[in-house]
Amino acid sequence: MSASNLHMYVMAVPLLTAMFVNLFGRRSDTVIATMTIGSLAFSSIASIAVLANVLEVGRISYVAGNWRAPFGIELVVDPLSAVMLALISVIALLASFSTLKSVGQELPGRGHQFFALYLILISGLMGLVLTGDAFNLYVMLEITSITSYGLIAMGKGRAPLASFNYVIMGSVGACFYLLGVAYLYLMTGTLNMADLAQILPTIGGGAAVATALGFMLVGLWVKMAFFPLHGWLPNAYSLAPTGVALVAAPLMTKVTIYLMVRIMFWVFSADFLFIEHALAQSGIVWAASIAIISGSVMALGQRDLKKMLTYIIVAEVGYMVGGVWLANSTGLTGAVLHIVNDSLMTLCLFLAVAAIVYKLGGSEFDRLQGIYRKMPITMAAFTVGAFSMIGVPPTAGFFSKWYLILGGVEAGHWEYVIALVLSSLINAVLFFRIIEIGYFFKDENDHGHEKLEEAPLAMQAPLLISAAALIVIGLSSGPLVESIIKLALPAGF
Amino acid sequence: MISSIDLMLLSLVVICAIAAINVKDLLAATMIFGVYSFLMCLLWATMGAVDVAFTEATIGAGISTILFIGAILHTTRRSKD
Amino acid sequence: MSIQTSIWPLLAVLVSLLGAIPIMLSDRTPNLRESWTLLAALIKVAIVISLLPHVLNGGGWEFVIAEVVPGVPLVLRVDAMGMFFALVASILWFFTSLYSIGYMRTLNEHAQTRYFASFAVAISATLGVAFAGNLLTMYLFYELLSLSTYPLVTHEQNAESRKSGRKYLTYILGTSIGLALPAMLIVYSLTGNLDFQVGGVMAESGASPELLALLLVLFLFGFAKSGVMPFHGWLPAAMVAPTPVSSFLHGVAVVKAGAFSILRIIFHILGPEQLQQANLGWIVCTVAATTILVASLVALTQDNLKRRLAYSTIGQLSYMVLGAGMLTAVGMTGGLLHIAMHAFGKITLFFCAGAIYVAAGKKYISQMDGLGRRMPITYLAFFLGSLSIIGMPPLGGFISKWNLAIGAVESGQLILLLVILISSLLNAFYFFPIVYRGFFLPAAEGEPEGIKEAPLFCLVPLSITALCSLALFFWPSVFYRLAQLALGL
Amino acid sequence: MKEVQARAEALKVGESIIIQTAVRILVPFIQIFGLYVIVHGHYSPGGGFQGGVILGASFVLIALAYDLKYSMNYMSERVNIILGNTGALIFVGTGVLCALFGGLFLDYAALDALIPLGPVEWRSFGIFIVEVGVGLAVMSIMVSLFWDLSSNGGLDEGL
Amino acid sequence: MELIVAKYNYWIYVVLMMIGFYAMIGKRNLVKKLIGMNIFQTAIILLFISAGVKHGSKIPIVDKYEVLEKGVDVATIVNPLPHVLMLTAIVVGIAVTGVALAILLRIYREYGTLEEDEILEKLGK
Amino acid sequence: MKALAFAATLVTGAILLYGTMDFPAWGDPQSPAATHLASYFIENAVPETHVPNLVTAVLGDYRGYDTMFETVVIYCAGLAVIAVLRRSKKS
Repeated sequence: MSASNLHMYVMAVPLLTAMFVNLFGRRSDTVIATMTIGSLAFSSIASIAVLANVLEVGRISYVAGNWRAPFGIELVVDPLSAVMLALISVIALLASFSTLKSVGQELPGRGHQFFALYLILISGLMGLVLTGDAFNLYVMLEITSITSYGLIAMGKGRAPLASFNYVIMGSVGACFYLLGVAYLYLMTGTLNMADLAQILPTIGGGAAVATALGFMLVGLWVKMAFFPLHGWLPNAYSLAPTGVALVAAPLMTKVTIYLMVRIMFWVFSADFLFIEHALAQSGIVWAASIAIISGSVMALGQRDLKKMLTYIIVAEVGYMVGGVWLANSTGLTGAVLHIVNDSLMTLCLFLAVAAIVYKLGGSEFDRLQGIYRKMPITMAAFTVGAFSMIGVPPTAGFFSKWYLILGGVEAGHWEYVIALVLSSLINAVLFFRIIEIGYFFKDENDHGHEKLEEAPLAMQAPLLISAAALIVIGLSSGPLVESIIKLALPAGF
Repeated sequence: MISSIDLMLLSLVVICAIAAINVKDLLAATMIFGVYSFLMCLLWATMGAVDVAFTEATIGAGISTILFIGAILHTTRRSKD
Repeated sequence: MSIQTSIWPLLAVLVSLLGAIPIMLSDRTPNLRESWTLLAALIKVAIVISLLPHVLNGGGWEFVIAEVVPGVPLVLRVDAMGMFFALVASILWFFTSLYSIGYMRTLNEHAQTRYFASFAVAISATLGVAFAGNLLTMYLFYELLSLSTYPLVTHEQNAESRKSGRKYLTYILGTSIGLALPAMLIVYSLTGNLDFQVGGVMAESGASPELLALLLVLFLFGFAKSGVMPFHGWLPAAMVAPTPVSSFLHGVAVVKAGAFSILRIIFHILGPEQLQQANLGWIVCTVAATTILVASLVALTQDNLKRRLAYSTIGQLSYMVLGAGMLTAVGMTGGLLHIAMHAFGKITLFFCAGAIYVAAGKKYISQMDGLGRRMPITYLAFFLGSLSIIGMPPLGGFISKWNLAIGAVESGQLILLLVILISSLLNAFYFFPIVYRGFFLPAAEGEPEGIKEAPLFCLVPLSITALCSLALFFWPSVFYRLAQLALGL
Repeated sequence: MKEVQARAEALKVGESIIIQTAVRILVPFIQIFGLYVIVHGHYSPGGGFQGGVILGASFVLIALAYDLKYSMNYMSERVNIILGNTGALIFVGTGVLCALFGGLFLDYAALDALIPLGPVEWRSFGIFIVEVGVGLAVMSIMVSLFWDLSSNGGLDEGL
Repeated sequence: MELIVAKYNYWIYVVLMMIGFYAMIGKRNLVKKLIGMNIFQTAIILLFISAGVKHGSKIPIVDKYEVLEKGVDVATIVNPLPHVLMLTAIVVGIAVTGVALAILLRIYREYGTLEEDEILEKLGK
Repeated sequence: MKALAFAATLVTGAILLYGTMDFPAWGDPQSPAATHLASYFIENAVPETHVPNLVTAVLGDYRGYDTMFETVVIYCAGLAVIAVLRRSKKS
């Protein structure tokens, strides 16, 4: 194996494994587990190696098929995509231990289909962050979409309906994105992002280019569930089999935000976005602020933990979109850092939910009474995740919020600052409600020696790791920002 | 120089599209959609995209229509809009 | 001033945090569990005292935990002001631990493990607030303190305590996230630095008076643990907690952390000089004076002993804020000193309230007629404590109030002097009847016989703290010196 | 569903001997044409997708003329899955193989190290290999899509 | 007038797209939504394909030996790149349609109808 | 609801039409789309791959990566349909 192909293997190994899982996993769950964990472990290690390498040597341009850049399809490994690659593979690895358990329980006998789709979904996400080609991005977008349509529809009850909604919305998003690409292609004749970035300034930003940008962005916003285009997400993620939510919730929206950053700064330029369209810029920050608040408020109305978390995701999307559109480097740093932190927080919370669902069969608030007694370890980790969501120092969530708010202050977008603060407060309400129900709702004469009903180790270990990671990342966010995130920002920012 | 065949095909395509989404009978809508696909395929052939036309003929007008029909026969033909 | 790098500050903070782990593990063996608590408390006091001499000589200790934001590491720095608070907190924690054991065992409370563990985390956070080297670190520990005291407030797990817990969190988290955090970020974006410096980091920022005023207001209300009105509502509500919690919350850790934070901000972030120039002291003084008077009046009307003490606390806390708001050296010294003086006094009072509850099962003042004759030691301690709070010599409270009064005169705001005097009078009005009823009124009809003093574990701590209050009048030099150092005098 | 079935029965559509015979005669030709489209993609319109769809259509035709059960004599469920996976594996595997042989991903010229044909010829041949893979995958998946959609997932009775 | 002659194609594509888009978001019948999706997609494909059109050019299949010997005149041959892209897009379209139809069947199993409002009514009960 | 959808459609359509203003004329051989990448493919595809059908050459080789994922998409679709719809024989 030559080292220059390493990031390719990161993506290709899960893809290949998917087919083997489908072929050989029919009879035995052990085979599925070994293959899934094995391939994802390989990806995680390799992606970390890639990250280390990229931080050293800088941007690596890789062309599939060995055709030079604008002609072949270019894969770009720069610090930003390397960070995302590592994030995806590590999170997928952590999630899949739990997924294996919960799929074994929820979808017995269909593991080989589930995990084939699951692995392709993950490798599709990796493909999304690697690609440097506008059209290839569309294809990868559809890969992740189709796999998630299928995975979500595997759930029971209303899941197919949610999935169908997602199909329609997802297709609208993808079509809009493709339209944007079509407009760009008509104007420039190229699809390669780096090439586009070179050509676009020469043709000037006319109506077609602005339309292209608009449609690409709207397409991605639909995919990332940016308010008010979020309608599909809460149902899709909460009704899906728990194993799907485990990987989709932490990764899908965040990867789409990465794509937005990629398109905004590596295809178009900051000048084009923020100076020529200053009105749109502040409009979007306003929209993000509204998104944050409405996401949080809608979360308040939920009576099911999983559903509540999905609305929080909608709010978090607002954080990041707003951070990116603040048009200063602090905000962007915050947004990128928040991509990392938010995926970990969401992972942590969803892993806890998965453990709860595994043991209790559901996550409605009524079921959670006294859960701290039954599952103390799970809930301790959940609490860490919750604190991170609220933004309590020294958990990771605090520090990305720090940068985001600071960015808002610097840019003078007070509405965004207020929205962030307000949403932190609402998050506090949301999570302390859970803690109160889980801990303090108990009849008087109980002395707290109920039977422990902890989830299996395979579900707890990743949960604890992710909870610990939240604190470790929080404490090391200074070096993290200095040595990785700063490098990952677009040049000139 | 509006070529008449182009214009004719294009207007037929638009008519088919409108018909396909407005017909109350889903089976009919699907068939009209098949016609739409086929007209598309002709349009592309006139534009020199033979491969795409071929693909659309097999996939769009062929398999896709069959899949639609298969699904509709297992559900319902009626549609309120 | 020589700052030495040392891991001891970290250990001082961590000792009780780490102690929480064996406490949780020895769930089934109460004796072992409580030995851990006491051991951690002892070690903590020892470490803090061992750090003291160097600080008294004008030095300091420092430990960088992590570099989290450019220019703002998580850092512990033991300076005079932090030492001042840490000394009070760690000593009183030891007594509270002793007292808790007696209280909890006698009442056979549930979930004692959670109680002791949360307590340990809370004192860790308190010490963290004291030793924090910059605003971010302080904010971190402040939040940790809020969160770790939440289970203590909700300890009873009934509807009322859950409601109080919610109220507590709403006020505390709401203000700290909603007001203090943005203010902190504004300071950071202006200066790129959040270090505590004598004279304040805002000195060079060139901020306009309006902005300074905004920041001052945000910070003043942002640290709602100090109980300034209108964000005081959580304090009486939090009285549903067991008495050791109330005593610790109201005597030492939580409320003092709030007042301490505000003092820190005024002394070392905004800077008295800047505030003086911008003429903003009146904001603080107005808020504090209003709180003092209103809280004292409300305290008069309370029949529940703990609630009366709570309102008294609200009033007393504002003395500290008032001292800082005077922006004169003496006044600020007085404010700082009042942290210690009030702590010893108020904890005694709460201990007594708890002891009465443990021994006689009584919560309401109107039921306590004649109780003093059966529980003389408790009532004597209560008397001493209340004298200290009122500010009568020869008790510690006198010293801080004297300083405050002088400060008021110096700053030329005689109205503040009036406020202090009226409030002291009111203090006397709401404390003396309790003592009077206890000693001189006959017990009510049908009173069960056999009420006697609370168990030794309760009685000893409250006697000691009462005596400490007395001693502080005669030997206040350590605290006085620390306060002077903290203000750079 | 039952209703549809009954109507089909009454009309004798599914069992018309003329249609069945016609299909039986036509299917081999269709399949040959499909193969032709796949392998002749280099020189004429067509390629893996189109050929694969045509191959798939031939099986669909059988299922339409007879019924689903009968058509599964030609291609069973198991074979279908294996073919689908194999098709996809051929494509992805070729890509990985190119990388393993020291080239970049999907750089067919790197396979020159395996059998020396010359890089340009290998590219042409590589395209052929992947087209075959695509053809296989598309064929089996089209068939499986039809099976599932036309029998509502039961694989028992067709349209 | 010049403008209309040069651009009328594009306008018709936009009309087509909007017909599809409207069906996707405005129609209540789930199958209609799907048909709309397909119309939308084909319209985009049409736009792409027309980007490759050059007046008076041939299909992109050449004589191998002639090209190898003499080279090729770019202007005479249709741009093959959009064709490639659109082959992919067509396949993606059918894949999505297939999955969507499968989900439709599941929905029908569950609710016995394909009208969005009727489903919502059933959910409300 | 329908009115809203119609309005959204009209707005979207109007924006799209606005965008077409800058487009090169239909079928213009000098448009960027027809010159930039396209000419490279037309000129070099045959010498570099020996495949006379340019579409196949670009599809299979230059943009083989896309095509691979295209296959994966259809593979996923098959898998998803089986996963969603297929009922086990017994039930």
